[in-house]
Amino acid sequence: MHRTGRLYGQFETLEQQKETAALGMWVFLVTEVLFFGGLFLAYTVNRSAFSTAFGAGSNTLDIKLGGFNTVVLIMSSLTMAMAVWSAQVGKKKLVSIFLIATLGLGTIFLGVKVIEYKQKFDHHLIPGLGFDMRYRSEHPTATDDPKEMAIEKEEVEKTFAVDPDTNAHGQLYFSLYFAMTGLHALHMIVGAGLLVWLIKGSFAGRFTPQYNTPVEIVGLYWHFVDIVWIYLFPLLYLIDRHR
Amino acid sequence: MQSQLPIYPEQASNFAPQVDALMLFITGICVFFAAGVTVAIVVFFFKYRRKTPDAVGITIEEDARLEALWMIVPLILSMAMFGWGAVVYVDYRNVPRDTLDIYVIGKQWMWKAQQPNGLKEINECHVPVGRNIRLILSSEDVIHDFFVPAFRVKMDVVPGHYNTMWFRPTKPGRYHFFCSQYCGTNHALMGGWVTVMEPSDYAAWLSGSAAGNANPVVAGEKLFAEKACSTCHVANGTGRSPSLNGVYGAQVLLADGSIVVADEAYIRESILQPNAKIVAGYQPLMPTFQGQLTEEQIFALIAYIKSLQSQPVPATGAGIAPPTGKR
Amino acid sequence: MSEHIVSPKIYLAIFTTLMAGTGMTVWAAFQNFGKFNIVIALAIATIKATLVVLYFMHARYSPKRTQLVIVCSVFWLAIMLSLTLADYNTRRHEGRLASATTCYRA
Amino acid sequence: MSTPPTPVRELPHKHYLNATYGAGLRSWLLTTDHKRIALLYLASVTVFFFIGGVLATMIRIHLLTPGGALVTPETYNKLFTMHGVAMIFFFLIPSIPAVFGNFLIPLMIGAKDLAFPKINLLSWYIYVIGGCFVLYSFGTGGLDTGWTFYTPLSSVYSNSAVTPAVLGIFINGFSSILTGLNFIVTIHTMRAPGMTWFRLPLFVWAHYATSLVMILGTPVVAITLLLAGLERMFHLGFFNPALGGDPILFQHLFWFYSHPAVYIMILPAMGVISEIIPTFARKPIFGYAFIAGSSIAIAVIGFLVWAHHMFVTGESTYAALTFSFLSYLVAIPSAVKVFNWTSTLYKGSISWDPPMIYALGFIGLFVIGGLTGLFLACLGLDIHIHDTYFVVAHFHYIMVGGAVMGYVGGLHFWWPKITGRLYPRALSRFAAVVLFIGFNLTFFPQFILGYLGMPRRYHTYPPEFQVLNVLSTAGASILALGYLLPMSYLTWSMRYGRVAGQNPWPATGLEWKTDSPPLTENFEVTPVVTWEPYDFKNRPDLGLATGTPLPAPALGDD
Ligand code: HEA
Ligand code: HEA
Ligand code: HEC
Ligand code: CUA
Ligand SMILES: [Cu+2]
Repeated sequence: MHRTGRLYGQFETLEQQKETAALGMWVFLVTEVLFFGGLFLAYTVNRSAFSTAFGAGSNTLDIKLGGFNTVVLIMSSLTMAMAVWSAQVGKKKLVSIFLIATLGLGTIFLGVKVIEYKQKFDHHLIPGLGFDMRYRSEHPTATDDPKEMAIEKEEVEKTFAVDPDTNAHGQLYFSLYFAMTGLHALHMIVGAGLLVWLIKGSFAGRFTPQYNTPVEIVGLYWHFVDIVWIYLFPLLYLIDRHR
Repeated sequence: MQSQLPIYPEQASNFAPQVDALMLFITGICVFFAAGVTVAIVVFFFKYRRKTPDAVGITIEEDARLEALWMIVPLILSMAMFGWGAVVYVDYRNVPRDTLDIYVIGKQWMWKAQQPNGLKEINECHVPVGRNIRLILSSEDVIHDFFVPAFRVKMDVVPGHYNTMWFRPTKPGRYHFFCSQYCGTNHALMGGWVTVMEPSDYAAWLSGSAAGNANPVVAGEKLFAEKACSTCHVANGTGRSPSLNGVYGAQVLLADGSIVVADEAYIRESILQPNAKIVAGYQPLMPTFQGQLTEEQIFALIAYIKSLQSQPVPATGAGIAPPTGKR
Repeated sequence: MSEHIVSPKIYLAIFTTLMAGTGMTVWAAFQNFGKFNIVIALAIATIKATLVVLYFMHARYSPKRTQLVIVCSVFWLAIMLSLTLADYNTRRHEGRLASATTCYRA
Repeated sequence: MSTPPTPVRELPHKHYLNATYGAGLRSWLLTTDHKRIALLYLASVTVFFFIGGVLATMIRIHLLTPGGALVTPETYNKLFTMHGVAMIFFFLIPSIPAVFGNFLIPLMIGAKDLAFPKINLLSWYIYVIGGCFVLYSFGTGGLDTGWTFYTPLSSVYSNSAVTPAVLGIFINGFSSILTGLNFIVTIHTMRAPGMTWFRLPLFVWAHYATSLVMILGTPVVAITLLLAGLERMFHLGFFNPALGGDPILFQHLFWFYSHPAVYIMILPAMGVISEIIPTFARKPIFGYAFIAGSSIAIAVIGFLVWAHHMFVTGESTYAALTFSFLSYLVAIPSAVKVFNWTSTLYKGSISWDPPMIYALGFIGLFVIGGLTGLFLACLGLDIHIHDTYFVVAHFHYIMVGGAVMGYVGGLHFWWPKITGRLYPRALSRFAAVVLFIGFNLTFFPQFILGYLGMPRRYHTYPPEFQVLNVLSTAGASILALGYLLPMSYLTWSMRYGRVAGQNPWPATGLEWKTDSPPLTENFEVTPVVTWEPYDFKNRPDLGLATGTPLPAPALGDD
């Protein structure tokens, strides 16, 4: 199909093209909802069966890092929304700035995720790889506060008393943790790629009040990824924190 | 065994006539519709065959009443099929009170059955005619399925779950049973025979096949002492632990206010994960026995707890568990 | 399709609300509401998600068709979760050895 | 009695097969033309049909004797698993949507292409990549889990090449998702002027409903199989009871997709039939709105019945009651379609052209298949017939007798449009009859087998079942002939067939108002639709005897 300027050949008008693209992205997001939905179902069923072990697993996560990432991601959503706005009102420079900001925040998020994964690795909390819920409290490092570790040890032992299979069930928790956050991170990486492509376009000044569909479409995607995290954060990090 | 081309298998349980009747009923409805549609198509096909190459059919206005008719009539008939099917199914899923319990374990690719007196069989299962039989199914590896065509019953055997099925054999004989859930290489070989015997023959068979000390109630009693259950669970119910006398089949009030029926699965859970459900009025003191008991030992403990009815336990000689009347 | 331009003021307001919501989630997680901890967490998350959809994603100003698409996605998710859980929750605790009604206490 | 004699014609000078990009291999592999992509799909699904068919033939030969005549148990298990996987995921699910849907939807709604042509091509590549994974798994050790991949068998116990197969199906899922997405968006935004929702051909309605299922269901099976694959690779425990997981959860997730997926297979075939019947009865289809609505109803209610595959897994009794009840509800819209098709024949002007024979064969076999679904949905009865040959017969009646018959019928109907040429009439009618007879002989005995208690997926069976098995195998060889015939004469006709002209039947759809084969841009000028669907009377352009015009459009514009 031939392309005339910004209008692809299968369309009659730019407006039709824009509408189509937006609808396409929304429909795609529907599939994403159900894609993650399968994971959420697996999570729900297992959590209700093994709430103790899930609580214990959740308590090993670093709430500060998780909370920080939540803030970062919501901020990136704001900058993304602002990028769309800048394109709509024709502030070409701002488009680039906001897009770069979004990309930066996204990268920070991923960086923090790497730190967290590394921690889990150090604590023997990777399912299938010598997984041991007790490892952390039994092998404190020099940097750990001994008081905290004592509390942690007590808590872990309590969990084992209630559910002797804590290792198996905690492994389930971490399998889900890695599946969910991993899939989420994968979406972030794809999103980052799209942002790079947009930033290039914005340097070329392609996005104007008349033509800003790509920014808007990628924006939809980015916000969706944000929404997933909005759910993941309490579901994964905040189980049984009141202990 | 059977005539050349039978269309239904032998009827040898209480469910068989019900299922066959259901089958006939649904077949009747379906033949009615299938025949109606086919006849109409064939008749129209010949009758309205195109007469000239440029002929056009006669337009018929659509008719909402007609559409409604052919939605409502099938709907009503569907509900009849659903209703009848539901009755049979609910009957099948709700086990009656006085069953003779046989434990069945499926593993790749064989069946192990254990009679109430502990007698073990492989790929065979003996049952008395006329008694309600309950099979309690568990799997050691993948999903299997216990299927007896002559009884028209089947139930999946799912690892990690306890499934039960029941039937009342009505005709002595030997009937094939199959594994009906695909379970790997020798799935097709994972079958055997159910032998239905007169009750007297059955009792004779049981006692003849020296079961002796394999009686699970006896074994369970021993375990109950060995594993120190008896230190906490004393018969008169004093102390910090509930008496287990008569608990089987009774309704238990839990600390969170809900009520459960104490059946095998509940007792099993109480042993393996005692704190999953706490009996109202008691503290979660009981330690877990997860990993300390084999499946067979758990069966034995359950069998023993089942035998702890308030009335004296009937002679275990015949090996038939006492009817539990409290469900 | 004359597009609606949402002003940065609204964006900022939404952002602030989202931040407040995050704070609230964390705060609520450290309180003991018994069974309701999870309910509260999910309720806050849902409010946050709704705000993102409505404003950041412009769903509020989108054509009906788009709104229908969104509703469908939630609806189907609900079907999947509710009918499956309907099975789990109506089993006589034979389900899994530690059944779905187990509640955690420590 | 037959189509009006057509004068000797020539193919149009310029069409999608030769123009614009040329005809080299490159031009095909890089094409974004929906018609060419449809043909790419046609070629690739045929490959999988062949593979599946050969495996089916081996299954049937093996089952000639009770002890098994051909292969070892391991191999037999691989045969039916690979047969099921190839046929379902790589043949039947993509068949009608990706071939005819792709080819026809833009033509039928008067668009130049689908909304996202590049994504369309991408979906084909994804399909091919997924297919390669699966072929790789077939080649290296095969696959023996059953097409349902039940855990923990598939995730722990099976020794075969499960991982690549699961990944292949996971990847292939995205092909399906993208196709569905493309269709939905296209149908919403790309319709030609005058093409209102209620003027859409029923084929398009059916594909709209199918696409709904594709986008809403496929992601779930994708993630499920991914989890099962991860479980296998990294020894995780999502569905493995030994590690605390739950095999029943896998079944819920799997069937949440795989039941609706059966409607991905049958709805498009129903769409094909809804085109063929009015065309060859030469009258408007009876109950247009009801047929269109029932497609949507099937797609929606179809999502509410999945656990009827799990009646004997120990599912809660309440859930079983609910799912059985809903299964009966989903039968009603199918009934509506069958009755409307039948009524359309009444007082028609019925030609005995090959597509019509296939279509009527479809109705007959689909009705039997569908009605036996009612046996299975019946709780009390399913206890007995679950996982027996009764189920095998049920789904082959619907999928082979129904969906494949519809697919082959569609091939016969649109072949002239796709290739510009006609195929031998008498031979193709003969083939339809052979198919019908062979089919019934193959699968009817299996109903009886099932009720007698022969479980499925058995490489060996008690001798009392032999007679029926032999009958079934005999039927299968006739059936194979029934497929070989069309394959050969359709191929033959691509070169030697009579030139068809724009509208050989004639039919009313927009796709028939352009050249055969069509231009790359489909239409010289964007068409404007002023007529109602399937209206033969107010269409002087069709060259038929005209009757009195309809009083008013039966269905208003929206
Ligand atoms: C294209 C594929 C397709 C289609 C369309 C259907 C359609 C239906 N299916 Fe089928 N089914 C399969 C493919 C399909 N199925 C497959 C592959 C399996 C096995 C999977 C496996 O385990 O490997 C299966 C298994 C299966 C089971 C599980 C069996 C078991 O394992 O125990 C059940 C149970 O309810 C069922 C029911 C139905 C019903 C009620 C319909 C309905 O939609 C049918 C509706 C149609 C009609 C009813 C006919 C037309 C109506 C009339 C002529 C009017 C009269 C009507 C009434 C009186 C209501 N099917
Ligand atoms: C679209 C789906 C589809 C199609 C079209 C078919 C087509 C056929 N199927 Fe299959 N079948 C399934 C889907 C399908 N099947 C599924 C999902 C299962 C369940 C798998 C499982 O349990 O996991 C199954 C299982 C299954 C079984 C049960 C196995 C078992 O449980 O042990 C049997 C047994 O008879 C069978 C037979 C056939 C036959 C004879 C055909 C015939 O219609 C095929 C005819 C086609 C050809 C023969 C190909 C065309 C001709 C040639 C390529 C020429 C070369 C051939 C010769 C020279 C003979 N199928
Ligand atoms: C340290 C004391 C202790 C020991 C030892 C002990 N139990 Fe218990 N058991 C309890 C307490 C306390 C409860 C009630 C609270 C609860 O439900 O967990 C209980 C509850 C039960 C119940 C549920 C009773 C009901 O009324 O519903 C069963 C069944 C049971 N125990 C079986 C056993 C078996 C079998 C053993 C030995 C293998 C055993 N117990 C060992 C203390 C103990
Ligand atoms: Cu065990 Cu099949
Ligand atoms: Cu189904």
